[in-house]
Amino acid sequence: MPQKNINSTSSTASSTADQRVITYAQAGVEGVREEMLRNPDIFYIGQGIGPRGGNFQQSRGLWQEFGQARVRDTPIAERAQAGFGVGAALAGSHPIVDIVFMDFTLEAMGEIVQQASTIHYISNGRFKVPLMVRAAGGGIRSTGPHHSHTFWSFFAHIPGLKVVVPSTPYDVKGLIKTALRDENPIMFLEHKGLYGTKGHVPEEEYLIPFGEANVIRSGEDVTVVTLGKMVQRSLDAAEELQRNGISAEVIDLRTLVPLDKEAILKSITKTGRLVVVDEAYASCGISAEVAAIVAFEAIDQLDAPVVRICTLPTPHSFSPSTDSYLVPSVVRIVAEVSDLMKKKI
Amino acid sequence: MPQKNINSTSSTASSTADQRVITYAQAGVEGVREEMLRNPDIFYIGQGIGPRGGNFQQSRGLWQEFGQARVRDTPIAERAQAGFGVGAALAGSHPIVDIVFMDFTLEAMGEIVQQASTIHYISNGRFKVPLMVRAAGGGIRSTGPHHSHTFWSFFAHIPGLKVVVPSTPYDVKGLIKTALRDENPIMFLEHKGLYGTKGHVPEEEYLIPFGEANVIRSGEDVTVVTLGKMVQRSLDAAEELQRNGISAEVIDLRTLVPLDKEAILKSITKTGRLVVVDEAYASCGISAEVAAIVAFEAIDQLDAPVVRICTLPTPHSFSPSTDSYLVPSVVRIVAEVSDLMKKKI
Amino acid sequence: MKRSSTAKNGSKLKQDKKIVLALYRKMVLIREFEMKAKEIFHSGKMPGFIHIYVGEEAVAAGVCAQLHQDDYVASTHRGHGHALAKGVAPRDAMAELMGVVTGCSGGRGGTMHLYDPEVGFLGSNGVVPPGILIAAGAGLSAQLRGTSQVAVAFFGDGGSNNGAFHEGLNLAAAWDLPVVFVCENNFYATEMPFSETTKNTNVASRAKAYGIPGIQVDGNDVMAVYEKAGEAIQRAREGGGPTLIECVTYRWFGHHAGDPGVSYRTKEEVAEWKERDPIGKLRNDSIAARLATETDFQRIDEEIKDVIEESADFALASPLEADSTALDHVFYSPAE
Amino acid sequence: MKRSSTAKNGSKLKQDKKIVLALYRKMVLIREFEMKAKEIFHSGKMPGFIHIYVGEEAVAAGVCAQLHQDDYVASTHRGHGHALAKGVAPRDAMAELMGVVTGCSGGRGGTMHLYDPEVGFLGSNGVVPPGILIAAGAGLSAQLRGTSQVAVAFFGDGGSNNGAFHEGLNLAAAWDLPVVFVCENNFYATEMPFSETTKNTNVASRAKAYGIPGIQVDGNDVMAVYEKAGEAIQRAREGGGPTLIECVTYRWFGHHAGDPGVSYRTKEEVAEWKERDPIGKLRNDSIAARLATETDFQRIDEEIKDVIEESADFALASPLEADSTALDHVFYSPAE
Ligand SMILES: Cc1ncc(C[n+]2csc(CCOP(=O)(O)OP(=O)(O)O)c2C)c(N)n1
Ligand SMILES: Cc1ncc(C[n+]2csc(CCOP(=O)(O)OP(=O)(O)O)c2C)c(N)n1
Ligand SMILES: [Mg+2]
Ligand SMILES: [Mg+2]
Repeated sequence: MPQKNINSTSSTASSTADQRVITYAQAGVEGVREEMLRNPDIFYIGQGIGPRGGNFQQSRGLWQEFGQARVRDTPIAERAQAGFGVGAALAGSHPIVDIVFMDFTLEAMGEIVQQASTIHYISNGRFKVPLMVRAAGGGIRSTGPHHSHTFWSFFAHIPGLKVVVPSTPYDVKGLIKTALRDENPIMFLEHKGLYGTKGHVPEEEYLIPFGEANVIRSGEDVTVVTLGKMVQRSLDAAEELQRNGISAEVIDLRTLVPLDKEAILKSITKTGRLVVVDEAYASCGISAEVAAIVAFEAIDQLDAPVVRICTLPTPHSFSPSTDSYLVPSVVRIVAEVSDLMKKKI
Repeated sequence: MPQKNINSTSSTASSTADQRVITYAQAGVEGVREEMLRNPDIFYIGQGIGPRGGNFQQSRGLWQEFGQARVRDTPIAERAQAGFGVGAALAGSHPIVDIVFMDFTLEAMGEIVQQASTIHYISNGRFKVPLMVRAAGGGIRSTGPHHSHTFWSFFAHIPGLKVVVPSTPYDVKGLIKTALRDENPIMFLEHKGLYGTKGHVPEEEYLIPFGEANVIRSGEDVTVVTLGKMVQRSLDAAEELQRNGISAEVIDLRTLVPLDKEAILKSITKTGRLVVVDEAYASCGISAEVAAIVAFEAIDQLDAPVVRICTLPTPHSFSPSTDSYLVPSVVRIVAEVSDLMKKKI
Repeated sequence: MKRSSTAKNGSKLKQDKKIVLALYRKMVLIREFEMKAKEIFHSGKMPGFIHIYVGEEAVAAGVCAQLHQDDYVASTHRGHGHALAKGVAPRDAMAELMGVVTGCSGGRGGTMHLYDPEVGFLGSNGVVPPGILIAAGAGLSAQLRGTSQVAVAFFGDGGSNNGAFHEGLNLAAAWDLPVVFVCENNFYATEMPFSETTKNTNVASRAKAYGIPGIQVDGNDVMAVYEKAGEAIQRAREGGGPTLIECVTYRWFGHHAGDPGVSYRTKEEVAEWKERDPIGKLRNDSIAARLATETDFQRIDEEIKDVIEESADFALASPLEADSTALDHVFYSPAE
Repeated sequence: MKRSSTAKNGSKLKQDKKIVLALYRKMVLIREFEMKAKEIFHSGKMPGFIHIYVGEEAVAAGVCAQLHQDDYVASTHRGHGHALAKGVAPRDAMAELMGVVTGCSGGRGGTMHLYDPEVGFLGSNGVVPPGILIAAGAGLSAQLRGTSQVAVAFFGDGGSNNGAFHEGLNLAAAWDLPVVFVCENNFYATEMPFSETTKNTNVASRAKAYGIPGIQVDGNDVMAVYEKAGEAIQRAREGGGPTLIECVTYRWFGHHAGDPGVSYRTKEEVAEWKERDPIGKLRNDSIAARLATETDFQRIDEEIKDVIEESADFALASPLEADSTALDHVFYSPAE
């Protein structure tokens, strides 16, 4: 799999010779750090995010800089982490709760869905819940059945949660800063397989607004809507398709809630074809949601069936062969898009 | 809201003068009872399902008949309930774990998703997990923010779980018996608002296979795919629409996994129009999944956009006014379907 | 099964009249509020399912009398008493039970979701028992902000068997958070006897597992609750970390207003506990000790009756939320 | 911070040679298996992230030697030792670590998901600590089926702070299930010292909260573990309900094979614990007590070397799963 720098094709960050290049993990640290400096109410809790700097270096140096009070390791108690986060948010703090592995958000599901997402609404706006839950999903190197999940659709199903899925260092920083100025519960869902990837991140401060998808590659024949780690695979597939004379527009959703419907619809109007590439499962996934939106809002613009390319419906396998067979690959994306180009309605 | 007997229009139960009529709750008890008599490995645990017979009478008399060993009240410990269920299933028993309120399946999400759904696959078929998780969703009489959820799409997102959502007493009994002979993890998701509804349930034994939707009303102009409590509302809407000259076919999904795609596609081929009515939220819901399937498999059969009629995206409100405004009503279904009939592509 | 309080801590406080009358007022307020809510519920006018606190008033009143307005309370499904004790206005609470716009949560929360930021009431709760975690989180916030605020979590015996109890108490202890965990042990979770859901029915003894003080107190003796809560709250305020207080008490009525509460409890048991009425006890004890007179108490009774009548009238006269605002406040935006 | 075992229960067992050698064999098997796995991992040929059990062998070996083949074990992410001790064949386990089709889970589970129904091994686990619940559920099944099977849950100090610990122990106690809960207290959960995540680092003492026996044992003294586990398993088998056993021990290497395990632990601490090698201890003690000879032990060492070499060759020579079967076994069907 070619590991190219996504930002080189990003519409938001132009490529220059002397641009600063850092990792996805570092970009997150920078964003959190700047916001912690700016807002004393922000604190950070999670397993291993203290002295160790996070399983994925996603909090590196924060404990050293901000100290034990504002950056705290927790026991293996995800419910407590999330519940404490809700309580602290209600009391006027702005917690970051790092669950580290998205898989283990399951343990805190009650606190996230029943408490965090509802309180602003059911208190009739009297309380707010400024809480960022951070967690990384996806498989890397046989992380296997319990450490490879991508549950973003769970959170996108629930009103009252904003859901962010950044794909590049540039986006991580801009989006995490926005998340920490947004006083709603935010699910900030990174990807384990991206933490080490590099890209341009300006020294100057910037924010990326929620609800603006990134048209990361423009094209004429087919719209590929994607997110997270699948963005790079979709771009790689697009290059390959280009060589076969198929021009694909690639849209990185960036935030699932709010969802940038307009960007998708605008693209469809041009291309008439929609493919959604998602590392999560298809059934009731965000891929289904995008398909359903288009089937409602722009069915008359479609010249072909809507195709979803997702992880095949089995538990995540440890087996290195099966594992890579199940998750969408560049080859599969190229093949399915090529097939689609032959279809008409 | 007219509360009619659904079975009168059911294709599976014909109406006769002397037919036996029982409630949805009783039908479940009968099904469980028959299977417990048949299979000594089945046992039943949950909060209040013992002497009390269940919050909704869904286990009435079982404790009295089968005794304290096989029918056990648990503490308020949903994780333990589900985890014990998984362990017992691995050891050769066939547990029924009643979470009572579907909302509280959130507390057991880790055990359901990470353990129950995966073990058969990741043990390469060496273990099986014959476990039925029972839980009732939906709002009734201002059950409010924490007791009204319908999370079926969460479970339908996860490979390895079968998901059942019965809408009538007849279906409850036939499906729960099938569930208890199926040695996979099953999410058996009833509706609180249906437990008291009545319908014909034959004395003779019958099973309803999974994956066969019920075309509960046949029509020519539009296909209404629905489930759970919304089945009756859709039927009521269909009657109203009929008076306005619109002939709606109503399909009760019955099981979300496996999903009866064929029934939906067959109907679309006839009607050319699809509406999905679901009490769950639209975003990443089963309504999105049905829309996405049709947008892929039968887009050329569609004469109009695919419409989803779902609970509006807010937390569940206690307020009796808002609560009934948010959930799809017969009036809303009639209005949206009527609108759709005016659209063409 | 006969259940009776085995709590050892009686009241040793030097009692003073002002405190006695304040505690009495709170308890009567809760009692009358609940009886009125029950009446409205049974008249068919109230939506939802209310969980009545009658019999347990001494716990909420005794604990909350030790709290400042900016301290925090996180509560349970049986939370009316906690809300009132913490200072939520009776009319705002009653209106909320009715689901009308004038309620403290605009009618959107209802009986199990009372909220009031102005008195630090972080919500009753439909789930058992995340209030434990929410209170601990508020305590963490106070610790971080360097205030001397304290947070109290109320929860039931049933809640003490749940994993959130373990995670919450363990972490609050590890971090020395200013939190007091108050278990209202009323012997039942719905119809399930506590003794059938655990082998150790002494909740206070579980505090050892977390290395914090655990004390059992007679939850029907408001002066005892007041005293012990005071010590724990003071310790928390001074950085001494959390305490677990088990208040042994009893609910007079069913689990919720629709449950007669008799099939799983004997008549004798219920009667015995009604004998031990916390309001009657304070009244009798105080008169015997010549701390207050019949007249003092009667005056309060009258006063409260008016408050409750006014609250009920207010609630019953208020409108439901309009459809046009039903989609507001899903997300907070600074413009609000 | 200096950490040392404060466990009081030494071995008082009348030792016999057959047992000594069997325990020694198991411990060496686990040790050599782990060292080989580590070697293969660092050669870059092994997928995933392995958690090495070296240093803690006495716990798995001592406990499982008291179990029958049809008894159950539910384990953790650090589960190789438990699997081997319960009887999973070394080649099946090594192949599973390699993710190849000949593995005990067909290569689909890997290091954290070893499964073997034939020896009652209900799985290692990628999640902390639902093995507690799974073992208890297996115990419930045994109780219901009227067998005399016992289930054992292994879990770490880290796991003991999780809500599943509380719910699992409480309910297993309430139902008198035939389960033994074995906490491997190795002082750290990843790099987090246990003492920073709880105020009560004596895990055994938490048993009181559930009304069951709790004992602490030197987890590096296999005879002590064997003896205490034997008592608990016997009690469970006879209907006496669960026991919590805390085995105080230490992992020699990092949390997983990629973690050097040094930044959060002093060299001295690691060295001290290596001194207290459970294998060396059994060997020395037994020779001193004239229960066995150098030759006995050497013979076993040789034997195990061969087993491990053979296992590694087998694993390294086996193929990965073919794409064509990747969708099999999502659901069970009776045709299988
Ligand atoms: C997680 C969860 N499981 C189940 C319920 C249903 N439920 C509501 S109240 C209750 C009993 C609570 O008992 P206890 O904690 O003792 O409080 P009490 O009602 O006695 O005041 C139960 C089981 C719930 N609300 N939340
Ligand atoms: C629910 C959950 N949260 C976090 C993790 C990540 N994790 C894996 S092992 C581990 C530490 C476990 O420590 P302990 O229980 O003491 O076992 P040890 O590794 O010391 O054997 C953690 C935090 C996990 N697997 N599951
Ligand atoms: Mg109770
Ligand atoms: Mg450990």
